[in-house]
Amino acid sequence: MNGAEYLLFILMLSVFLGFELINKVPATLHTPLMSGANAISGITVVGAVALAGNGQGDLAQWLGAGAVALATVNVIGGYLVTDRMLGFFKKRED
Amino acid sequence: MNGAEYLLFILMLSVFLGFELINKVPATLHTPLMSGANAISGITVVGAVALAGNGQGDLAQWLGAGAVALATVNVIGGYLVTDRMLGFFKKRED
Amino acid sequence: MRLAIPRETHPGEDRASVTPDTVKKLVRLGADVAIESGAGKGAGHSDDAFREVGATIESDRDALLGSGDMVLRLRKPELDEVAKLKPGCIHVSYLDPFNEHDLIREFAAREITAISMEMIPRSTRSQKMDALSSQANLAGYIAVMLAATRLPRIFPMMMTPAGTLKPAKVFIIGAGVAGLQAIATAKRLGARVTAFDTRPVVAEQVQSLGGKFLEIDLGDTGQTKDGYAQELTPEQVEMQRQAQKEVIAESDVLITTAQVFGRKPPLLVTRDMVEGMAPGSVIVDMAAETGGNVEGSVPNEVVEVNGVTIIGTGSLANLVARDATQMYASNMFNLVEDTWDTEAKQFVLDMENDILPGCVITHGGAVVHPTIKNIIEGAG
Amino acid sequence: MRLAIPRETHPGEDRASVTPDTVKKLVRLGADVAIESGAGKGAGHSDDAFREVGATIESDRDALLGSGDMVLRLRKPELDEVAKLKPGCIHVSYLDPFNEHDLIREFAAREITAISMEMIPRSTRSQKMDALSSQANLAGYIAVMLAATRLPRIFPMMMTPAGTLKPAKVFIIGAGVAGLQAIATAKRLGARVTAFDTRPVVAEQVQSLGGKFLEIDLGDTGQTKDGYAQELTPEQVEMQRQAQKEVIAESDVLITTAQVFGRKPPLLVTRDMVEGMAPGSVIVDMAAETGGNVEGSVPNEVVEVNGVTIIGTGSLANLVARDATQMYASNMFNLVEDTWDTEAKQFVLDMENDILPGCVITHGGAVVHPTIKNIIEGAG
Amino acid sequence: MDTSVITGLGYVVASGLFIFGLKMLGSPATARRGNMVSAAGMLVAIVVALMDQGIVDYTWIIGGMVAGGLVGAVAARAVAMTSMPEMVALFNGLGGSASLLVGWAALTPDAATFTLVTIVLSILIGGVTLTGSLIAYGKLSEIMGSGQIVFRGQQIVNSLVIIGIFSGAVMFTMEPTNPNWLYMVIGLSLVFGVMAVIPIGGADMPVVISLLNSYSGLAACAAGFAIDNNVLIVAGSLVGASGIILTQIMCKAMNRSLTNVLFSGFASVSNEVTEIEGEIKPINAEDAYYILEAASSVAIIPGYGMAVAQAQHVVKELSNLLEANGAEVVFGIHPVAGRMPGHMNVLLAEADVPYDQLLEMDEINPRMDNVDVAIVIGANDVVNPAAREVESSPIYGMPVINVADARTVFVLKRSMASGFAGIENPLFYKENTRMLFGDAKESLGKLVTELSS
Amino acid sequence: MDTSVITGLGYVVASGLFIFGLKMLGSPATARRGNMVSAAGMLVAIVVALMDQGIVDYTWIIGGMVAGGLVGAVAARAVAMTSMPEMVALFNGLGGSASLLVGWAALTPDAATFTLVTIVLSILIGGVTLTGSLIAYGKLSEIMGSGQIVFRGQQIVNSLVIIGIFSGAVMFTMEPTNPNWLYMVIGLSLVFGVMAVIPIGGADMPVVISLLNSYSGLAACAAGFAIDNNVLIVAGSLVGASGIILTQIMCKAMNRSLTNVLFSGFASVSNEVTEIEGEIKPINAEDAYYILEAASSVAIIPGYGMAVAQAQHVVKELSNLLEANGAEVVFGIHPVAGRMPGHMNVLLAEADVPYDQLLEMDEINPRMDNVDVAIVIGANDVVNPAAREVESSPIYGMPVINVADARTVFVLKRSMASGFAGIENPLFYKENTRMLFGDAKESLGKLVTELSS
Ligand SMILES: NC(=O)c1ccc[n+]([C@@H]2O[C@H](COP(=O)([O-])OP(=O)(O)OC[C@H]3O[C@@H](n4cnc5c(N)ncnc54)[C@H](OP(=O)(O)O)[C@@H]3O)[C@@H](O)[C@H]2O)c1
Ligand SMILES: NC(=O)c1ccc[n+]([C@@H]2O[C@H](COP(=O)([O-])OP(=O)(O)OC[C@H]3O[C@@H](n4cnc5c(N)ncnc54)[C@H](OP(=O)(O)O)[C@@H]3O)[C@@H](O)[C@H]2O)c1
Ligand SMILES: NC(=O)c1ccc[n+]([C@@H]2O[C@H](COP(=O)([O-])OP(=O)(O)OC[C@H]3O[C@@H](n4cnc5c(N)ncnc54)[C@H](O)[C@@H]3O)[C@@H](O)[C@H]2O)c1
Ligand SMILES: NC(=O)c1ccc[n+]([C@@H]2O[C@H](COP(=O)([O-])OP(=O)(O)OC[C@H]3O[C@@H](n4cnc5c(N)ncnc54)[C@H](O)[C@@H]3O)[C@@H](O)[C@H]2O)c1
Repeated sequence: MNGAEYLLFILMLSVFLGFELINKVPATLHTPLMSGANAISGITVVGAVALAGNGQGDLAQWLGAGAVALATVNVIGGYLVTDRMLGFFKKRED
Repeated sequence: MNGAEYLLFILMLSVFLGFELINKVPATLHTPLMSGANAISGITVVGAVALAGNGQGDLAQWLGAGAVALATVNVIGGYLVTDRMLGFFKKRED
Repeated sequence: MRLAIPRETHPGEDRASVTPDTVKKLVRLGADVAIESGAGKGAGHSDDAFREVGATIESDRDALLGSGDMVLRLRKPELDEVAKLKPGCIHVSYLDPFNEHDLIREFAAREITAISMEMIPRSTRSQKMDALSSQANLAGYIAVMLAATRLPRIFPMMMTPAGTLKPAKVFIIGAGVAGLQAIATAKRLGARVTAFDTRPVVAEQVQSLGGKFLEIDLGDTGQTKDGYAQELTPEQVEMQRQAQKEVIAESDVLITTAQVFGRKPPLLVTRDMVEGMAPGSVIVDMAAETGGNVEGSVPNEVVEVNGVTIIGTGSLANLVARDATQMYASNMFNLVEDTWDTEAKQFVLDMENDILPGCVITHGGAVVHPTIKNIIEGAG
Repeated sequence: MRLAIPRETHPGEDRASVTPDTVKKLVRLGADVAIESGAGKGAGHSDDAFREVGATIESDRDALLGSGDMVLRLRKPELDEVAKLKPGCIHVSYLDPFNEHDLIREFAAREITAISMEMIPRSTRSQKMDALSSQANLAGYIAVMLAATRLPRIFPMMMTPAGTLKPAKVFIIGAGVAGLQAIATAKRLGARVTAFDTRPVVAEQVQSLGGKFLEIDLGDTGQTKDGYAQELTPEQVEMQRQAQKEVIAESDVLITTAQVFGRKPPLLVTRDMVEGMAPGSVIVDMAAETGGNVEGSVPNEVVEVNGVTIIGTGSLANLVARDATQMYASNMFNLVEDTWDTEAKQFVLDMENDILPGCVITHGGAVVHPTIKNIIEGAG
Repeated sequence: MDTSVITGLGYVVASGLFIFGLKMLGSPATARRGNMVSAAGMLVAIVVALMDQGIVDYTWIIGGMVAGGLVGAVAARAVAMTSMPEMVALFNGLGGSASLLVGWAALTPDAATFTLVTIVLSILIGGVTLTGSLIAYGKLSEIMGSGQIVFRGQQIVNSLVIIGIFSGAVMFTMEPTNPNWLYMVIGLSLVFGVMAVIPIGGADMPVVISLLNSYSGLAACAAGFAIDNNVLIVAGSLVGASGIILTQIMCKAMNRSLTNVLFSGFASVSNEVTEIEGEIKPINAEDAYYILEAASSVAIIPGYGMAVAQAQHVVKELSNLLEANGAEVVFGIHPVAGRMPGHMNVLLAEADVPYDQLLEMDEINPRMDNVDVAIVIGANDVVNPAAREVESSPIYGMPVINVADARTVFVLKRSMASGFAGIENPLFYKENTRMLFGDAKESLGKLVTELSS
Repeated sequence: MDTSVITGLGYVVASGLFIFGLKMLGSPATARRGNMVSAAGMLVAIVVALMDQGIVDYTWIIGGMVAGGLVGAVAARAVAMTSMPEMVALFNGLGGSASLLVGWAALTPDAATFTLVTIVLSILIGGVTLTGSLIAYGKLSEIMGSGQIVFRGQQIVNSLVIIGIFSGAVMFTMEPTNPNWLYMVIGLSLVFGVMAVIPIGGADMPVVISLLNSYSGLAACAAGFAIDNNVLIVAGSLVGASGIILTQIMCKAMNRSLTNVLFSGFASVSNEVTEIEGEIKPINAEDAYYILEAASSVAIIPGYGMAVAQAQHVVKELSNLLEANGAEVVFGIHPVAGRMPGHMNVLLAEADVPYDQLLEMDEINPRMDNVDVAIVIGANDVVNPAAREVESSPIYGMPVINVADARTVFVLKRSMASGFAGIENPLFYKENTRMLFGDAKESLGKLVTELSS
């Protein structure tokens, strides 16, 4: 069994799990949930880091560095915006 | 990243998924569910098959053959018993 | 257009055909409303209250009757009062046209347009003017109150330190408007309610109020297009009696409301069935005035037969005169307003309309309602 | 032991102190039960029904009274009847011991043990013998029925094609046993119900039935250990009157049940408050017999003041005599059975018991109940 | 233990935190903490990634992070509450572009075919996400018009773009050394992102953003395959899967299908689909729940069918739950509803519906415009718009409760059968009407179950 | 495509089918189909496994399968409905033994440490599962006594066994070529399985079987690690996880904690824990739900508190849901419940509880023995056993509703406050009483939510 198949397994399990997790979320949480999930999709930063740090000064490193910057915007911005939304939400509840 | 870590990933995802799936099952289904899950645990047969068929006549093959037989009892018996239980269940419902 | 509202003169009648509220709305339509002094008294409305909303109060009854282009009242007029009406005017009230042939002829002779409130069609659109319904509804409620007051038991179940009181059993025959309201009211009070009606659609309606429907197979029954019951054959009536006998014997309260439109109500509860009930039981015969569903019931009187109290009701809605007046007055207003011409400030007798042709009995000197015409001509 | 049950002789009284059911149980306990002929008639029980369950029917009243070791009845006896009782016997009935001093003295003089049903303590255990509660409960129900029948309006809200009828407003003063049942019954019928009581614990009880409690701050009120209300000071009564005035004026129905145990009930509704109500409104004064909560109420009569109907009630439970009898008879049976000795087939007058000391008024030739003794001696 | 084991474990932990975080985000009580848990997962993942032995030079990494972090933080703080959705769109686009870049960077001359396929996918999806999100941002922030942009021949252009992408991708996997194929795929992906989003109206943008969000997850996932990184796959596919489901849910809440959202723009220009007016649209309890759940004003119109079903108690329960969910609930009582005067009153009083909540027809009709959902429970004649619209109708002129003025109408009945008056009801065919077929008590029971779980 | 890709995909598909199957098993409507889906997954997995290129000789495989299949089929068909639980135990034991054998067979002289650890785990867990299941089977089928078997020094023996297993395992991983360590682990695992189960009583066996079932999943999972097979890991860990959760749920339904189930046998012999009589045991709505859910006979005893909370409607709802769940529900009405005669009647009639469901005290008391759960809703004095037990009590001699005779009693009230009579209620301290504190309407609302989801 090779790596790709492991990854397929992981994909399948994640999809199932994603489905089970999101299945019943109240409407009020749709937007924050979307925003929170969006922040997670900035995970690309993890992949980009390795490329940006390869130290070879090649195209890959440049691309990687760009990717790090863009993905970081997504991560930081995403989590903060989500948190702000949920903060408002909290206040409305009270 | 090596194979073991993939497997760990798979383990973690499966555990989460198992949890989400079973979380709220009505009491009437506890026994059939247990029995059905038990049948799945006969999956060992899949591993045993490769060992039993290695054709080397060594200990591993003997052990494998035993495992095939035992696991098959578990699989076949497990699914059939579960089905019977659920059959009764169905009838009671009507 | 002048609307004249005379006082109801029938003894004991407390209802009226207007309330200050509806008069106000009539005045707003542009009508000139004249009311006989004291007309609202029984229902709790003083002359002043009417004056305040713009009506003129008239103490001379004859002058009032003679001046109205349209007369709104509740009870049918005395025969001699018809002559006092302004010729060509429109007269709205209960008329009992199936039986009051002389009165109808008199209306025709005087060229008065007589509208009979009994004949308002039973369509969804005309419900707002349907006084039979609005009054029957209140009657159904009050019938249960009368029974509850007379019964030496209480309606609801009670589990108390001094033992458990079983819920009273109430049986209702005829689940039209009054019957349904009686079912609802008795249920509310906690009684066990069973009902029967010949119209098959009613079973569901009874259950929709939490009552039990007594299934009796009478063969072909049915209803008219207006939702009234068809008359049963004598055999069917007998079948019905037998089937109800047992239920009646077990009941604490029996309320009968069975009517067949335009005919005498069926006699459904015979003397031996009354005697089969336990002493102390109560019967309310809501059909008593027109002939009675129960043998031995006397309209407007309470009689006792073998320990069983039989209340023969007259006009039950009169017992809740204030609410009954409010509803009847709304019915009147809705009728007037439906074809009112606001520009001309006039009621328009639109015989193309879906309601008026059904309830206008006489017009332009003739009996125009086909059924009534047949009956009166048949009766000679 | 012979239990004698005389017929109730009070005019109009339909209740009795036994039913065939309870007699059967008494016989099973080993009692010898003798019943005066016709005793059960008003409640619908024939002599035969009693005979069937093992009682002897006695037509000679004096013989019956003279032979009973224990006499069970409902109303207090006439003074001259006490002399006819077997000396040393036990007599159980309502006695009104706070007022009937002569009667009590007579009992003592004849060495009769008199048990007063009014004085059964209000403990959880004694509820099964508590006739005040069982009868008040039925009275509360029937009071609402009387009001509903008299009111020229209906109780429930109805949204109909002829307009919306608003729910009737019912105000209940005094939410003891009768008041609570009245609240429940009026609520069931769909009225808007408000209630007031001086005992603060009652607010929750009113709400537990879906009623609204009128909050009035009267300062220190409270209740006795038996759950009865304390008497208010004249200032407090005045405060209460003022605070209720407005609610009363807006109500369609007012039911008053305020009692203070052993005293005259407070006068809570004055003439001007009655006049403040709309004509057609109905008042039921359930305290009328002992003095009345409402100015102008007459016991057992219906009077009209300024268009307001005031029903001064006597013994309301009598209107549902059958159920009232069932409950009173259970109370009697439970009392007898509580200290009955099955071996000796005898009622044991156990004065160590938690109930009897509270309700035995005279015994062994003396007034033994401390409160009553004080009052009678005080009164000279 | 060598670092690779730590890395592996770290990624496992990070993924676990993401999963927990998402789960917690699903419930109002825990949502905010859920976001933090998820952020903690991200922190773990990044720290672990930084420990990677392959990294020899941190300059660019730190530079990129500081720059990106600053921009992100400032933007997130500065944005007004009302502009948050477009900000999310923008962030999402950047995430997509990062995946595009990573996929690109992962390209090595000796890559296996599988890797090449995943590289193409990450570039393609990342590209579409980037431009699609930018357009969505533009529409929402009103930098560009929010209308549907459609032009004749659009579909032909789109087809050409798709064919181009597909052939470019195939060629690239066969000839990975020729950069032109790569550029072609990148370029066309960017174009396709634009083309896909411009025909969609501004009101539907939240759904589009949610979908693009799902894509950016898939892009990360593809990038994960390309650089053989588990945590990207797990996190990416979680986001992908949850995004798709969220998109579905949002569509349902808007009462649209996803296809309808994505392609309605085309439909209107191609004129191929003619609006079939007067179609019956059944709905099931679950979908009805999503709409109800989002409603802040609900009117309940009971009729004879409620009485037949004896559904008064469960109606009351529904109203309680809706109120607990923050909605305002009123009952509209038509004077002739039921089969006797006051029929509804008796039943609703039995179920303890307070009198104040009952509105007469004349009171409720003027308010109907502001009602999110009108639930018609076993009523028919009394809500029949034919009384207003069809002059020939026997009930023409009778005032009825104008439920069709509400945003959405649910009609609960068992069949298409007519009511007492025996006439057809055009209400059932209106654009905003949904039929919830079945016995009213059962249907309501299902709604109650959905709402209370 | 080479077979390895097919194998991989096949396993992914099989795992997907397992997941679907388990999900469907969770709902009565789909359970039976779910079992078939899961069986289909197994078929796919086995077919794929048989295509493995490493297989050169099918003789033993086919022999083993035919033999095992026959035995399994015959046993499954022949077993009586009532004996199914022990049959499941038996099957489970065989599955565990298979994992033991596979782990053993996977042992190669050149195995890495990680592999060795997983081999030891699969042998250990498999062995415990085998003998544990056999004991459970023996107890349930009454081949051996079903009582708790405990002896002095048991804990010392257990400790020795555990230490033995642990040292054996460590030694084995260091010296894999010395078979004695392996034998030691195998032998001690088998012993440990026996030791772990014998002190548990027959009534608790279902929980034990569920736990062992979870173990057999973990054994399969460990075997999967040992032979590097994904489908074993996925399926095994699914079973492991779901088994653990199922075990928890079953414990709750039995009103026990897992530790209590597993170690209560020891406790009773060591005498260390003394039963504290008369302790208040609060319960929350969720746990109460699990008990209610399993009840087939429920008695509801309302009191004044139900009226105060105006909980009559939600009580009715609860009763409907319980009935829908197959339970028989009655109401026991004490004559003095509430604050006026017939107080409960008015309210329950309002909520439409049918008269036939209301039982008087004298009718319900004789039945109370057969009631699974008695729910006391805001009643106090009328269920006070002091009336029977405490001669000095002011209510001594008053008949009360004997709820304590029911298997479990829930008391719903807000606090420990006394009722009208102002006296303490020993009911609240009984062994089988659980206090569900809070406003009755709210508590019931939570139960209803749990039951309807
Ligand atoms: N209020 C009065 O005094 C009175 C008296 C007599 C007549 N009417 C007339 O009755 C009508 C009242 O109008 P309405 O809108 O209340 O009722 P309606 O027009 O009669 O319609 C009732 C609807 O309820 C549905 N239904 C019946 N049972 C159901 C169940 N178990 N679950 C779900 N749906 C059910 C039926 O459709 P399905 O069969 O498809 O389910 C039917 O279309 C008016 O025409 C009025 O004139 C009123
Ligand atoms: N039936 C009659 O005619 C009548 C008349 C007068 C007196 N009584 C007396 O009243 C008593 C009736 O017995 P019972 O068992 O019905 O009532 P009880 O003994 O008075 O007990 C009621 C219990 O309900 C609880 N409670 C109050 N509000 C609650 C809420 N919102 N939610 C949950 N629990 C609530 C209270 O405990 P928490 O405060 O801890 O919640 C209280 O302990 C008897 O003693 C009887 O003699 C009866
Ligand atoms: N369309 C409308 O809006 C509207 C308005 C009012 C009434 N209606 C319909 O008209 C029907 C009849 O109304 P009504 O109350 O004025 O009727 P009614 O007063 O003429 O009769 C009362 C009831 O007695 C029943 N009855 C007759 N013979 C009987 C027998 N032998 N045994 C038992 N029952 C017998 C009738 O079926 C009817 O239900 C209503 O139920 C309703 O469906 C319709
Ligand atoms: N323990 C038991 O089992 C038991 C049995 C029956 C009654 N009780 C208790 O006894 C209480 C009183 O019973 P009752 O109905 O026989 O009382 P009651 O007939 O003596 O008085 C009726 C009501 O009038 C109220 N009242 C007195 N003065 C008032 C005023 N000025 N304004 C308004 N209300 C006033 C009293 O508080 C009482 O509630 C009951 O509510 C109950 O709590 C207990």
